[in-house]
Amino acid sequence: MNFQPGKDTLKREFKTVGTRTPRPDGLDKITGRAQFGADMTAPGMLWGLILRSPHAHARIKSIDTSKAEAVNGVHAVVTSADFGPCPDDVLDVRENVMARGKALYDGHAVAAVAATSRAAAKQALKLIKVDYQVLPHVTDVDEAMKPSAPIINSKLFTKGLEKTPRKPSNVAERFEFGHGDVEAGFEQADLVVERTFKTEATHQGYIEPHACLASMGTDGKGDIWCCTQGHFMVRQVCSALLGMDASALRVTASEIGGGFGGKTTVFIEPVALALSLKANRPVKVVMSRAEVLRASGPTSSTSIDVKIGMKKDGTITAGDATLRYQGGAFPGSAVPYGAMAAFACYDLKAVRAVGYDVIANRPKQAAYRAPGAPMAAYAVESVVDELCRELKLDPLEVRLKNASSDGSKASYGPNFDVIGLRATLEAAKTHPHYRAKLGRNQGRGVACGFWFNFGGETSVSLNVSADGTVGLSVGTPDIGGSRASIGNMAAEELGIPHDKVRCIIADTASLGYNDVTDGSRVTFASGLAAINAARDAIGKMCERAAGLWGIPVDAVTWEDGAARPSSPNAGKHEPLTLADIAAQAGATGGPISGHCEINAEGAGVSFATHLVDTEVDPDTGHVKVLRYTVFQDAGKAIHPSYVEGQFQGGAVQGIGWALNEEYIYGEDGRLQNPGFLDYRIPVASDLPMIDAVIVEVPNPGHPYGVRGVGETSIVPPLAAISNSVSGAAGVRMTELPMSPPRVLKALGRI
Amino acid sequence: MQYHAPATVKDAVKLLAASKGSTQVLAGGTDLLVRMRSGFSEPDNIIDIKRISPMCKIARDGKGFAIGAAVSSAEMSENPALAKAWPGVVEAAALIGSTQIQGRATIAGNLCNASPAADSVPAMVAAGAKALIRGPKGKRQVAVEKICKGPGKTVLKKGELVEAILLPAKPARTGDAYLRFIPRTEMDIAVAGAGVCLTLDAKGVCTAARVSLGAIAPTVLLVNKAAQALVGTKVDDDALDALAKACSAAARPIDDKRGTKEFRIHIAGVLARRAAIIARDRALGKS
Amino acid sequence: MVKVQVWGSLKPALEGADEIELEAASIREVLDQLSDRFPAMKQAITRGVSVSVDGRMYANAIMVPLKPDSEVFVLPKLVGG
Amino acid sequence: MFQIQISTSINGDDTEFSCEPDETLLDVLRDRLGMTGSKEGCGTGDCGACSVVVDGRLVCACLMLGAEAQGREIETIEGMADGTELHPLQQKFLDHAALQCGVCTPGFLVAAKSLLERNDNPTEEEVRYWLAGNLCRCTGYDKIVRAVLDTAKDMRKPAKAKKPAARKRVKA
Repeated sequence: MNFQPGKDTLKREFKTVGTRTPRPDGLDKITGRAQFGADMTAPGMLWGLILRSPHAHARIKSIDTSKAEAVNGVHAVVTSADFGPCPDDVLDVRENVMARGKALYDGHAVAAVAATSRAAAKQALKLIKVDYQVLPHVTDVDEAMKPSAPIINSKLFTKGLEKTPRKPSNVAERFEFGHGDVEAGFEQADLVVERTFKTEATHQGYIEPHACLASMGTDGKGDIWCCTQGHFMVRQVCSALLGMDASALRVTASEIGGGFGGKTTVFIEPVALALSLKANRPVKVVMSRAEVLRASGPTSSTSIDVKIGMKKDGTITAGDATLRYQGGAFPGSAVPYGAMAAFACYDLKAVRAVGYDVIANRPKQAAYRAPGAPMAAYAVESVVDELCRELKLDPLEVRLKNASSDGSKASYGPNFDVIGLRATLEAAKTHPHYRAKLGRNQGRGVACGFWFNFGGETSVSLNVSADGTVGLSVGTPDIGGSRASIGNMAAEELGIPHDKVRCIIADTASLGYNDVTDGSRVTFASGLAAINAARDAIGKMCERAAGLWGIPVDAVTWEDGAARPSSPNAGKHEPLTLADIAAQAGATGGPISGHCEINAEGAGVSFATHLVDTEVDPDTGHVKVLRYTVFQDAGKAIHPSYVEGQFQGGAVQGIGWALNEEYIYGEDGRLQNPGFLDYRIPVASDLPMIDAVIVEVPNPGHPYGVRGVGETSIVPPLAAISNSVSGAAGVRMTELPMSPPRVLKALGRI
Repeated sequence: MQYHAPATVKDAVKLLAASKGSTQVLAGGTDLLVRMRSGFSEPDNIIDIKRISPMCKIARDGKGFAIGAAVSSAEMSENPALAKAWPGVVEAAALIGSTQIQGRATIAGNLCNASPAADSVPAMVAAGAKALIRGPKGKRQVAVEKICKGPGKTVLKKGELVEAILLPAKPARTGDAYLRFIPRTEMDIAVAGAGVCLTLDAKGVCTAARVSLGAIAPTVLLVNKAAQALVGTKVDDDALDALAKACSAAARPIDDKRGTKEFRIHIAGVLARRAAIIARDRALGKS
Repeated sequence: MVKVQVWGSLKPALEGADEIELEAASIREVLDQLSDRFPAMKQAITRGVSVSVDGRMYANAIMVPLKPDSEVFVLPKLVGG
Repeated sequence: MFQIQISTSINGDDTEFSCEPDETLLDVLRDRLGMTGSKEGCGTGDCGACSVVVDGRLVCACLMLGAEAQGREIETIEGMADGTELHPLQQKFLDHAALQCGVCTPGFLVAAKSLLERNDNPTEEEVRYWLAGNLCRCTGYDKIVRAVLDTAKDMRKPAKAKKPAARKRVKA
């Protein structure tokens, strides 16, 4: 019964899908009763606090916890010694959640305490004596790559080279993508522009700090309540780190106050679990904002060279990029995705993207909305913009001329299926925004962006109640309204009103495994699974109807929420609604439910085009965003309000990245701005309304044509804003953020 | 830690003078509580002055205004007489933090916190404000620009607190203004700030001026040379250019996470120029 | 024969070849043969790879059937935000 | 430390609690009174997720000591709906999909209510500046601002006199 991509036809007529229904979690969230990570308590609960390294790079010679343990109210103190052997794939996580031998960045956890009050825990933290031998450090990506840089991991030898080097370095891996003869391509060009760009690290900036409540008994069973994008991931990683059976640990995902990729890994959960195990009491750990910024996972900072050749008519002849991403103290920056996504918007005969994964004394980077792609798009789209300006060509026309389209070969290898890049460009071209007049010191920027979008492992369970209502359990935490979208898809498929379906996020004991909520996969994959589960239940309901009617099941069809004879030959029978069948479920064979367990394939890639107008104050370098319009392919917008919300939210995060957000490290390797005062995310008064134009080019891989929408929206803004500011200022900007001092300097005013 | 909420200034002074260990006066608390949370400040005593009713009031007499030390920025904005007389000071106070912060933050607290970037301080300095200090030995008045000795340090002695900020009655044809630069539109600490207060004669010639700069030195500066650039002029472009130049020349800032040295030097002049135009227009009754 | 291309940092693992052709009926057969022939690939595959078959991406799926003329790309494992 | 006994009113209910002298009102609400609707996003007054109203004045609960609550009247998100009757802002936030993750929502609602009580006809700019101390990372503020403006429109009565503008802004 599962949807077969490429075989089954797509549904195009909808009743519930495409409407703006109220969200199932709405009331709880507007009345303050929704329970987020930090909102849960347990009987006998202790407060856990984590001691963090003040040094960017230091050998930990010893840790003396005896005085902390003696504090009244303290029930447990843990260090890396409390985390035993673990499988290879979680070694880095183990070291990141608790430093072993060396502190690798400012904020790296070195010990933790659990006490009856926060005050006692705070007092105990102060009494832990850590003897550090401070080591030389490096935080800048280009500096970290130099042969003279301090070596952070003496066992790190660059992978991906023809020959593995004999000397360790901070370069973990080299990646290369592309096809065709790039040098020959540049020779055909009338103009070749080559530029180097730098971007500083940013943070996802979710308003809810990481929080968890862990309870671990001496019987080996445990529970965790936490805000996460993937509670099954939390279960796998924590059980592996604590050496316990995965099924002995139940993880419940709380409401999550923003993630954007930053909650796809663990930071405090294993520590809380270890404290709980030692204290034999539940332990709550809540990060402070400073801890979030110092010690969760920001993005990479990057340094990127881009070279592009163009003919006078706007044809791009070749593109070449070298991307260097610093991903913190462990390998695994987002550089491969940056390298793959860099030129994805262009159908090129000759393209090459080389990526270097670099480590530095900073917190281990985590995913942030289309990880790695915004910086790559920033560099590439800036150079395309410069070529257009130099050759006096319209930036939308040039993009249309070179745009990837159905079947064209992606810069990262495969051929594209049905894609919507052109549709977004056409929509931008005809939008009034594109023709609006600009004033003095104002500029307009255009940029495109791409993200892969994922499917992945997904499990959904759908239960039909005797009264004809439906419970829908999914395992992908809802970070932006997905319960509404998934519930609506199930309602659509079943043919019942949306408010007869209640969608919840089930815990890890109640449902099959689910990959994390990432890669813009949830509305696609959990939606697909919900549709399949509904079809499974429909099949069972048709069987019950067939039994009641005494006709073969293949003579029963499901339409508009009821089983009906499929043809007059099947006999005359009044339709049996879902509620009719549900009422007789017990008598006709037992409870009715539908299930789907899949590794969802067929996720459709997503493209967007952004238009932005800015004004630059030539005396202060201040940039004001005047107007912003997002054009993005959603495949099919299940809930248009939340699709718009994703477009708007992504655009604004991109605006922040472009203008004011940055990690600022001092000479001492310490983060200078670990708070919302100086880590400057956009505030309401910084922004205009963000117009969101939904383009729908259905994805053949989903029964309703859904494409993920969450991530692509953050890919174009960095470049769009930079192109706009460069136009307004009359000088090419090559470094992010474009903070006022940088803009004023570029203008030659200081 | 002990929390005290005295009902009179006298009791507050008594508590301050008698307190052992470190003691902090709590007005709006928008700086103090942040410092306490981050561990930078761990006072043994807190003296909350918001239960002292005279300190929660804005008083006006022939000599001007007395703004009690516990009066919030929001209350200042809501006082039409004050906003009419000293719009620069009121607007500066209204720039401190968010609406939420406005409901608590006080200009006396802003002054005593002794940050070089305090928004209300350059405006107060330009306006010629004085701090009314009460201590075990009685009252004294000190010009606002003399209160801060350096970041976090004031001239207040053991047992002393600021009871009120005194603003003079506004002379005729006088206008004041304060502008600051921040990277966003709200919620940031000033990268630089400039306060200007000037008086014009009937012909529009500047007869007196005070120009102050914030966040470009360890303390807020009163820049006499910049004021001199305005006095005797009609505050025209040449005078404004000279003002900007004098302000940039007086700035001796640092590089930090909020801005570079060169940026601050430049911006000090830009802000002073823009503030002077607003002050001039106010003096002319244009706004 | 299925055409297999290996990309990203995996490329050097093919010991100089840009593209290889294999008799394989599923992703699993492709990955098994790559692991057998190229020791460096084995390590990479154990760490996790994404595979694109005729333009469609698969993460961590090995049972996907291939057509005789399928175009297969082996890519670094994808993560999202 | 000695705990302090406090009598106060929260959402109209007489409430007594004891707290440490250095505990914030937010700590008291969340950890002592179980009122977790006010959220801690920063603890430094920079995000507005803990917005509450004290004696009619919008403040951050993280920047006020619990001890200061003696004799005050405190309003929190938990008291915003009148029984089963949602406040118009709450309804508009639902209608406009003005929330995604929802963690900032209580703070925005409390702050927006405080604005509309002072100014029933705010401009978009006034709404944006009033709410500048409330951070939202999901929505880009667009739908939030629309929901507030739409609520104001609905709540406005022609006869009602307009109070002075919320906050005036000077731009550098």
